[in-house]
Amino acid sequence: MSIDIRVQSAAFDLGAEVNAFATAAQGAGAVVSFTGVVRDLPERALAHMEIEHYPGMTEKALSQIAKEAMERWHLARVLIIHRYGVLAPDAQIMMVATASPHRKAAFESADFLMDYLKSRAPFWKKEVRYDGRVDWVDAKDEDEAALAAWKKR
Amino acid sequence: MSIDIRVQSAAFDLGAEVNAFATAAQGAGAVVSFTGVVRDLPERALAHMEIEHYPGMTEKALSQIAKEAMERWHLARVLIIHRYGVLAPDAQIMMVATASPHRKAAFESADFLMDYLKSRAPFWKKEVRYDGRVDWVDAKDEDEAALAAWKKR
Amino acid sequence: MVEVRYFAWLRERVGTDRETIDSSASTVGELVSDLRQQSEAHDLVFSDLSAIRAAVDQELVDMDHPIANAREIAFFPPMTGG
Amino acid sequence: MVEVRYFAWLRERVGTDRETIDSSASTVGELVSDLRQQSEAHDLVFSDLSAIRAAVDQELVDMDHPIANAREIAFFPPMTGG
Repeated sequence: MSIDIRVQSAAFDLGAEVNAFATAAQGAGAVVSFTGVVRDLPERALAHMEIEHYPGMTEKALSQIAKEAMERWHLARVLIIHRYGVLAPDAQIMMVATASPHRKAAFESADFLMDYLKSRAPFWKKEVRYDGRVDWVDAKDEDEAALAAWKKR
Repeated sequence: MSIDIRVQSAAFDLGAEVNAFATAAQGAGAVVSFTGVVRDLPERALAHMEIEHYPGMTEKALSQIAKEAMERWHLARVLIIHRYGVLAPDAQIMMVATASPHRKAAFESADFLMDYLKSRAPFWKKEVRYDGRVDWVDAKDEDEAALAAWKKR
Repeated sequence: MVEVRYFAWLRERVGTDRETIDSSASTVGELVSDLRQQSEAHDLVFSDLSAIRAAVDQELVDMDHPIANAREIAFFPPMTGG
Repeated sequence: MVEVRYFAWLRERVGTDRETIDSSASTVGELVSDLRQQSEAHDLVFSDLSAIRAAVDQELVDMDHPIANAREIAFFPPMTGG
């Protein structure tokens, strides 16, 4: 299948995934990948991040987002990997990859997938600090705005 | 140095490069990569592609493009690898990678690097077919248009 | 009977990740009104609906969405994936 | 004396990748006029300047760019990298 969705607690090997994706997408010409990494807080205060998700709905939402991208652009292949559970600073949280005959389609669709999954896939991030403070990460207005921009196009 | 430019005839290992780049860019949060692959011609007619370049000027042009991206966006790191010489169908021609604290900056700057190097880095592609026909690849009007769009922003 | 699920800070503040409640609500919004009667914690959690998202059978929906024969209704804050 | 370099189909049609010519041209455009006198192949190659790009000392320039003390002037078609 040309859509590959994985929701997992385990780490993934970004390089191995990108290589496998590019190989599977042969003939596509343009391959774009995006990777999101856990950023530390100021003064190295972050002990870890916890990502909660909604099993079942997560996979459905990511599949819908990927299908929408494939309808909207001429794509050979889409990959989304998203982790949940406890993640340390610098851990890779997620990745998307797109392959297309056209570079603009590969870029735009990867950007689109990110905007959609940020605000429409059921994941919630919590920051746990060394000092014991715990904060749920707030959704950003700019993320909703980015999403709205795709609807206008 | 946070700008890494390589012009080479040898193949590169995309996955290993993406992994090394993401590791070196730790703290950046968002990593985008683009890879360009040699596409076959209809009816599997392409024997190989030949890429000619202008040694010296190529490295200068790519460095300038990377510096411009770093001035324009908040980037932690930029990588450009571009091959020259004989490349078979499905071979990876080049890659760019960008790392930023912000995902939009990582996407836009990678897109920008591609648009600039397509039309401003001294590479020329030639298609050699199995039937002996040889064609220099024509520059596309859309590539110049994509470049002009960045100047307007 | 309706199966209700909570995620993230809603789960923490309601104090459970799921509960089954007796409700004849016909929309998500009506169900919210019923839920607010359950406890002070429930009432507080649902006091600002702009901070709450709902899913019916794992599809994101608006508050006026019918719940008809839904198997599972979930409430959670705006998502923060990626 | 000016060192001139050619790339891609310009190189193939001129028949060499570099040559040194005696020219007192003060701009790239004037140098092109001198080059067109060199041979029929040269004349043909430079007949449509819209299809030609120029670099002076490895910097992309316009046809009216001065060549002053340039070490190397290159001509080539629009680039097709990436």
